[in-house]
Amino acid sequence: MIEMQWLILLLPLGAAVLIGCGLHRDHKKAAFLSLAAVWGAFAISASSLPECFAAGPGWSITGSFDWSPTQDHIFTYGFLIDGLSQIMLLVVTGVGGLIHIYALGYMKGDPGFGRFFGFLSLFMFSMLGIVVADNLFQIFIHWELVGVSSFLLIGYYYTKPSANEAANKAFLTNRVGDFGFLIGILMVFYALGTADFGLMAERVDRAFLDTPMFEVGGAGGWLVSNETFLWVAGILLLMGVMGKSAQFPLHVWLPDAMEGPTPVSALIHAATMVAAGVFLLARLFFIYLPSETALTTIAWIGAFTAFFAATIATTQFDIKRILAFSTLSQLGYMVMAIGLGGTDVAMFHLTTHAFFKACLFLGAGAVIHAVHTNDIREMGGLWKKMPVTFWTFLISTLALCGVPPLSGFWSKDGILHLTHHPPAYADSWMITVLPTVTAVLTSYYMFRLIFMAWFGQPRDAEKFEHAHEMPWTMTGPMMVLVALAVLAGWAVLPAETIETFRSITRPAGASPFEPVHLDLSTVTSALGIFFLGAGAAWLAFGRGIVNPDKVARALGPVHALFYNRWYIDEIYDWIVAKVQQNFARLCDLFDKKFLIGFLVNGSAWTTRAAGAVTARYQTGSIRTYVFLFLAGVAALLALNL
Amino acid sequence: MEGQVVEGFLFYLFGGAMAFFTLATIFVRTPVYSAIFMILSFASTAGLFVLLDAYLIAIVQVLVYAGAIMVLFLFVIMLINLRSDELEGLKINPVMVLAAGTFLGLFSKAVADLGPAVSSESNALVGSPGLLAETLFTEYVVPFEAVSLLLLAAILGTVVLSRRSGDG
Amino acid sequence: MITLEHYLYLSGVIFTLGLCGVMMRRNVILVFMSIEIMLNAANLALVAFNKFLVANPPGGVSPDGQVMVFFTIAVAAAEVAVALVIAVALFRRLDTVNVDDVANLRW
Amino acid sequence: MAFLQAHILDALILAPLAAVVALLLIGEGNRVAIRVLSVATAALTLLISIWLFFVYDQGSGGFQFVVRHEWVPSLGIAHQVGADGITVAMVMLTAIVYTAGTLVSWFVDSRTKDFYILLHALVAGVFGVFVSLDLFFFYFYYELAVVPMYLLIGFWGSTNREYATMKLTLYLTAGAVVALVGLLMVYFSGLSAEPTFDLLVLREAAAQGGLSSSAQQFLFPILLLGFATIAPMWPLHTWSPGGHAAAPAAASMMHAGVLMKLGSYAIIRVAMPLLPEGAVVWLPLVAVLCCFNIIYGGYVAMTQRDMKFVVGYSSSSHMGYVLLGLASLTVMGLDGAVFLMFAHGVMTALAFALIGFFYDQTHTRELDDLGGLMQQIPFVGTLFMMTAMASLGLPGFANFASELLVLVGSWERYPIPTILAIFGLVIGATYLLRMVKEAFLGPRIERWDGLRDASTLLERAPFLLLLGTLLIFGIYPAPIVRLIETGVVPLIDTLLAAESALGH
Amino acid sequence: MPIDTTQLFAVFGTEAFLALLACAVVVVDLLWGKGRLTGPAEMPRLTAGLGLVAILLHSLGQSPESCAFGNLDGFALFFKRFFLVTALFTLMLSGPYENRLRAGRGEFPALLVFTTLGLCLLATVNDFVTLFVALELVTVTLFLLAAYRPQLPRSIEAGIKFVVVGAVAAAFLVYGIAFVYGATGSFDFAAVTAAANTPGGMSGALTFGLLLVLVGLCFKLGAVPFHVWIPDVYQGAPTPVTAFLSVGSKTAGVVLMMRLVFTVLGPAVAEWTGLLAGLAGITLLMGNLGAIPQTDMKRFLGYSGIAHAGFLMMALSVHTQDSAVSMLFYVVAYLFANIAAFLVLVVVSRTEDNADMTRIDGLRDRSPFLALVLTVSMLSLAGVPPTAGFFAKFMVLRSAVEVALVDPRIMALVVLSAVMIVVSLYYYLCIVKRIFMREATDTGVLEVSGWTRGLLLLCLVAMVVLGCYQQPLVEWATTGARALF
Repeated sequence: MIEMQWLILLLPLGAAVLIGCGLHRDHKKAAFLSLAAVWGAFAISASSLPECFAAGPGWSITGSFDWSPTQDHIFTYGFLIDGLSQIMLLVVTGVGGLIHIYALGYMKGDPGFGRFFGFLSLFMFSMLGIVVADNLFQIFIHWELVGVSSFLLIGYYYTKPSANEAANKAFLTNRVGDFGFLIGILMVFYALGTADFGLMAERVDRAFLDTPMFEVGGAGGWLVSNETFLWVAGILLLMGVMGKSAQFPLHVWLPDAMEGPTPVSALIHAATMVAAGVFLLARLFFIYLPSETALTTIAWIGAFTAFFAATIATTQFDIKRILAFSTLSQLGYMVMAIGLGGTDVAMFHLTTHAFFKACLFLGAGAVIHAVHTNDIREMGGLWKKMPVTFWTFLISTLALCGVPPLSGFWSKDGILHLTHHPPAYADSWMITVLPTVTAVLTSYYMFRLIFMAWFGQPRDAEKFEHAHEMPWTMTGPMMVLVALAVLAGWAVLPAETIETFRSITRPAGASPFEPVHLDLSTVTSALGIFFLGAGAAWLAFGRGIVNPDKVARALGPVHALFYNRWYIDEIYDWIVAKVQQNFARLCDLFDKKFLIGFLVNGSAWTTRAAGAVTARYQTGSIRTYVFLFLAGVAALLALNL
Repeated sequence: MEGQVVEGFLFYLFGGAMAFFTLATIFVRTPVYSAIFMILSFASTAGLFVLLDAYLIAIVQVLVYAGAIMVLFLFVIMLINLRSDELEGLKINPVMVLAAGTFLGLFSKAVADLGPAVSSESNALVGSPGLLAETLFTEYVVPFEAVSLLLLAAILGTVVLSRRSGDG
Repeated sequence: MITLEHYLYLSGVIFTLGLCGVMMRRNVILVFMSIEIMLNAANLALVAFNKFLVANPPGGVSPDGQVMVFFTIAVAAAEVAVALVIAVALFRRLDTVNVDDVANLRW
Repeated sequence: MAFLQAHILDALILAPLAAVVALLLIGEGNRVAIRVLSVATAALTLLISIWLFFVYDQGSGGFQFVVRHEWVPSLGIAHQVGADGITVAMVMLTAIVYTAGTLVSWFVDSRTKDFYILLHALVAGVFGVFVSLDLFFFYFYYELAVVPMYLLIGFWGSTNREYATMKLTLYLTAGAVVALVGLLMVYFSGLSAEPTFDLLVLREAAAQGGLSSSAQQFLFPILLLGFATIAPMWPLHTWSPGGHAAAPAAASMMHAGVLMKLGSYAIIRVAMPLLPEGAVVWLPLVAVLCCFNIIYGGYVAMTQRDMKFVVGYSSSSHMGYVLLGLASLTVMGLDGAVFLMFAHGVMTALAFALIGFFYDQTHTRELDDLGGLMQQIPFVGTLFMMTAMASLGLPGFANFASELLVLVGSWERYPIPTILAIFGLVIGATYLLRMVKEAFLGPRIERWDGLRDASTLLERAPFLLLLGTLLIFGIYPAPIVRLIETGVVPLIDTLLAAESALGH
Repeated sequence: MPIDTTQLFAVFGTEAFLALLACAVVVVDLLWGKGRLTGPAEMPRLTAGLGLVAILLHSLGQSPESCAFGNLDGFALFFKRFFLVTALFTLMLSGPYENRLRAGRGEFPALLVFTTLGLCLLATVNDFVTLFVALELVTVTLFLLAAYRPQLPRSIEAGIKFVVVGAVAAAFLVYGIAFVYGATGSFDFAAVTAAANTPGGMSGALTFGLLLVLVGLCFKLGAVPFHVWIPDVYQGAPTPVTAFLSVGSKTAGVVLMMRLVFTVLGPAVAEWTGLLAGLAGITLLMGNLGAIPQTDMKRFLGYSGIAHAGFLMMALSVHTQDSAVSMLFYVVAYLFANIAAFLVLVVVSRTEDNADMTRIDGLRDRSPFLALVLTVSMLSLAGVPPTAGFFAKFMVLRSAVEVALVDPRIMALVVLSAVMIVVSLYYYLCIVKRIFMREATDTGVLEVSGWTRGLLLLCLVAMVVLGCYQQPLVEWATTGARALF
């Protein structure tokens, strides 16, 4: 029997193919197809939700076929819908569906409207493939596909050089991540002899714990201890995560990715694709579980990314970039949470973050749509013009800042709670302090944004005049999302549902962590953090009591560091433009001058020259000829007599 | 014993003459003199042939070679009527001399190892025209015919080439 | 005693002299004459060899070498005729018999 | 019908040859007839190859459709053809590229007749190499395929064509001659009781113990050198980018798409089965050199400004993966190598076809001159972008499926080369995306406003044929992988036996 | 010694007929050619052609026969037919050319027949006297033919050079024969074989003599350094003569070399391997390199001929039966390719008899058929499938590799030849390049008569068919070569 769940993949794929094969010219049909596909996928995903919640951990639906069967290994393609992917499916299709609707309005009138929806469907297919993948290679396949969809969508405005640059950057950065990812996959695959998640999980203990030494790369490879092996493999797999989830140091593409249309930023670069890394970590948690070193590394990378991105966000002026850095920061939280063993919390934060961050992006998109600028310095006072957008934006911001009882509070405080009680292997004051500081910074930069963009005097009158509220196709999804952002917290959910959610999103072996309780101390600390950040923003941007420029000047190099994104892009640019390009030129030079110029053309030249010289012996003079003749005779005789 | 002395004397006489006239042929400036020296050289060779009991060959040598062929040469030399002064003389190139010397040296190596078919004793071969003719017309009839055709072809060809009415 | 070697060395010297003549004379007629000298040397060697052959067969030694000399002389005659006609043609056409002047076909 | 079925491989060679003869008889002015006949011939071979794909009995494997004609018995030469899974895959590749090539060349207006005659002759040679089971004819067809290229590039070519075509022809011939000497040494090596060129007999003999391992180790590098020239293995690659760049579209397609595969095919078909112990000893060298192909080729491609040069160097980079797969000595790696030969052939043919299409109008391929072409020629641009995606190993295209097999297959034996090969994917993405960006994306350039897109079915058909092939086998590679594996498994068994015999 | 004339005729029938034919042509020329009787000016040529055809047919009916004077074995028969075909082709080739001759039109075919007579005789010889005479018959008539247009300085120069170097070669040959005679006491090949293969029989004198004989034959074959005359004479001689030189004269060298190496030396040839391999190597090198800078087609083909002599020498140095077979195949392949090339040259050089390479520029546009034939001919010379030249080279290499596995000298030669194959492809392709990728400088109409077209077509078909279906020729060649051993 062919499982219905195949449709989750086939619907978006079919839509993408149909649109690609010509339907893109008919904008209405294309949009309809795309929407139908995503909501169809949502419906199918949702249909198994009750069963999933009812069955609890261990429940799954699977199906697969032989994709590339070789004697050594049969590569399969299939789906595995268990609790983890069930939740992820709903988030992806749900948020995705809403953003599709939003895009109807946002992209209205764009000449590439049909194409855009084709790309969106392609993306949905790719993303859902990651979610339902039942083996490592399949996940890698979709990993790549997601990368390319993201590339296409970022570079959607392909006449704009900056968009193309950003798209390439995103793709290449992801490729670098995938470089490690694939090596990691190969290591794990050969160590476990399978790529199937189920089998891998079964074999992981025996394979690693019972074998103290590993040969990487078969006989004649390197002999390493299982601890090292796991750490290396884990880090390599993590590189994939760093690429997709934009973790330091492969984060550079995400801010630039904001060149894409805003729905794309919301969908891919806030809610879904960037969460794929987190999802992957949760999926492969059993690999990391035996290796505390790997988990620690993950935790540190997450914590640092969270802090690092937040510092940058405090100095930016582009509304989407602020949100992008914010996304980075939040993804850092999730990754860190997984590093600390909290996959369930991470998944929860992933879900809630998808709601409010998507909503924020949609709001930002509405603003941009209205005032035709990304720069918050040119906005101001917009709340009057765009009330619906304003309120959804504000509530989402509050959720992001973790204000109780909004959903962000539950998920983020869950993570913060984790950092306050870290597992022994990652026990360090830094791991406690950094996320907390980050949370303060989050409130600060978000309210800096709020104050600058929505309140105060319009800085650009013309643009202000032009601003207007958005049509329902755009505001509708925002309202739905904000509702979800408000409601997704545990406050409104029954305890057993929470428990089920936690248990199904927690891989076997991971120990459960304490849920956040709505008690006084938690609320106080959450609010304290919020007010600290928001208050600072209010002082500087709401009331103007503190002149931010002066602060910036006072901070000098620190501000410059933040403002210039810690100069990471510059370093990369230097590596790419100088090191790599010069190496490439060197290769080219070697090819042209040595291989072609010297060896190939050189031998050709030598031959021709030898020919010319040879022919010169044919002097035309009879006496020479007779002499040569005689010389030949003499030589023959001398050699043989 | 006496015969040997005589033979030796005659060999050195004819041989010396042959070598001398050959040298003269090559080194003398005027072509006509060269031709005449060459006739003398050939005549000396004929003497050597006689010493070797090849009487018929000796006659042929004198008649055909020294007589006919060399006369042909002389004719041509006259015909062309060389402005000898500008043309003549040797262009002696040491490398060429060296090569020739090397050849001679290697030649002597060959002469030093003549193999079993010859001995230092001359055999009693008598160069009678009869024996020669018989051999020529039986054993060597094919090359004999071929040589006749060769001469015919040469005549034919020379006639064509010497025709004055050229084709431009 | 005069041995075969004597004749052979004489022949060799003459042959080499002929060679030198071919290489060193400018006049094409003289070049041809030098070639005749070489052939003459060969004839001498042939006749000498014939004379000094070991008389193996019961019927004595057949005059093969001398027969060969016949052919050589005949062929030389033909060759000379041809060579001279070409030389004459050369003289007619280019007004020279200097071999150094006929070096236009080269390289 | 039964006769035809039995001689189907002969028909495959004869079809283009018949086209050559027929074209010789058609008047030069009758262009329509020339074109139709050519396309029809190509389509016929395509049908034959598809038919082969379906009737080849994968269950029993081995060489099928074997037909033997005694040719020169005293020298042990027989015209013997046969196909295993690898052959069928390669024949399909050839037929597909051939069909696309004839279609693309529909618009060749100068000396149309000559062009098609040479193209058919070339293809006959290529088919011959793929189906020959006799070393003599293997070589015969190989040379036959090389030489028409000289004129194809020399007359209809572009950039620096006379230099490029001479270099290419001489280079390939040099490789071929080395291979010939090697083949003759194998022939005389005493592998078979009587010297014979019969590949089946020789393979059988090699499987039964074969030559001494020192003899194998002496002979293998000779064959390798010969065959690797056309593969082309670094540092013997320099003929290829220039040659591709100079060639007219159909010639580049055939050349990069098919001809280049002859080298690795020959290694698989001849060198490895006949000299398994030699292969085991020498393949590690290939594994090292192929890294240069991949990395170095990629970096050189990065500096190129001419699109065909980019694709050309990328081809030599990609052939590194094929060589890596060859060297891996695993079923998976070799599967991947053969599959990649197929996939890369189709992909690179598509790339050259597309470049050729707009080059005919722009007369430049310099990235500095181009830009924003997506606006004028969206169809070609989109397809080119997809081609680039295929080339950089995007899932969904056959290239990814095959490269994945290569990488997974070679990891166990050659971890460092595999890591470098994976890094090569990053490099590949860098230059391919840059090329797409600079040529097709970005602001509109008015100079190119007059460009015509591929709009008629005739114009689009070759592109779609090639792209469709890539997608079909990329999305569902199982059929072709199974097919290829029927040929690969016995070979790997032989090699592994040789390896254990060597005590490695 | 009584002569059995029947047997003599059985062996030398071809030569006898040729002699008669030569005389007949002269007579016909006297009657018709000089305008004394009205009739077509081609009468002598027609007579010669028909006669050659008849003799060829007669020779096809001959079977191996031998007598004291000569040895008409399979090998000789093969080459007699070969020479007759060559002569016939040359005669056809000279058709378009003859119109340019104002003098000697009738004698031209006659001389050609004389040369052929000498060539045929060469194939049969089994003693050094006949060898010398027959060789001189060939050489002297060719001297005449080379200088056949004395009004052209080129032709005279070719004649002079040919005569001087040829006569020197002849002198060396005679001198060598004299020493062979002195060392063995006989002119018979058999005596040499016996002497060379008895222990200690290879005396200094015999070696000296045989080496000088070899030099004389190398001169014919065009092996370096005895090739010096070839480029100049080829360039200067009238084109049909060059064609005949390149095929007939060279093959004369091949025939005699093969006789000398395979039959006369017998097993003793093993000592000569290095010598022959060395000659082959230097010939390959000089021939191929020298061809590169050429700008005159005929001179170019001269160098190409030297290069091919190198290949033949290589087969010779291998001296196995296989290599003998390959040489027979090689000369046939070479025949068709060269005749085709020269025929095209005759046509394109038109009235001026100028074979400068610019003449063939853009030939594709002037005459596709000629272009095709010349291209295939060049490819055949280069040894590219599907042409006869390819299989010829293949066979040579094949036979060489067998020995190379045990003899490093031959291995070195194989390596060199492999390199030279590539080099040769370069310069042949340069010709192809001119045909297809250059603009024509001469736009005159190329007249191709029916006969010419037919011959071209024949050569084309022969080149391709022999390249694809080699078995019949291989069989003939095997039969021919077997007679040597």
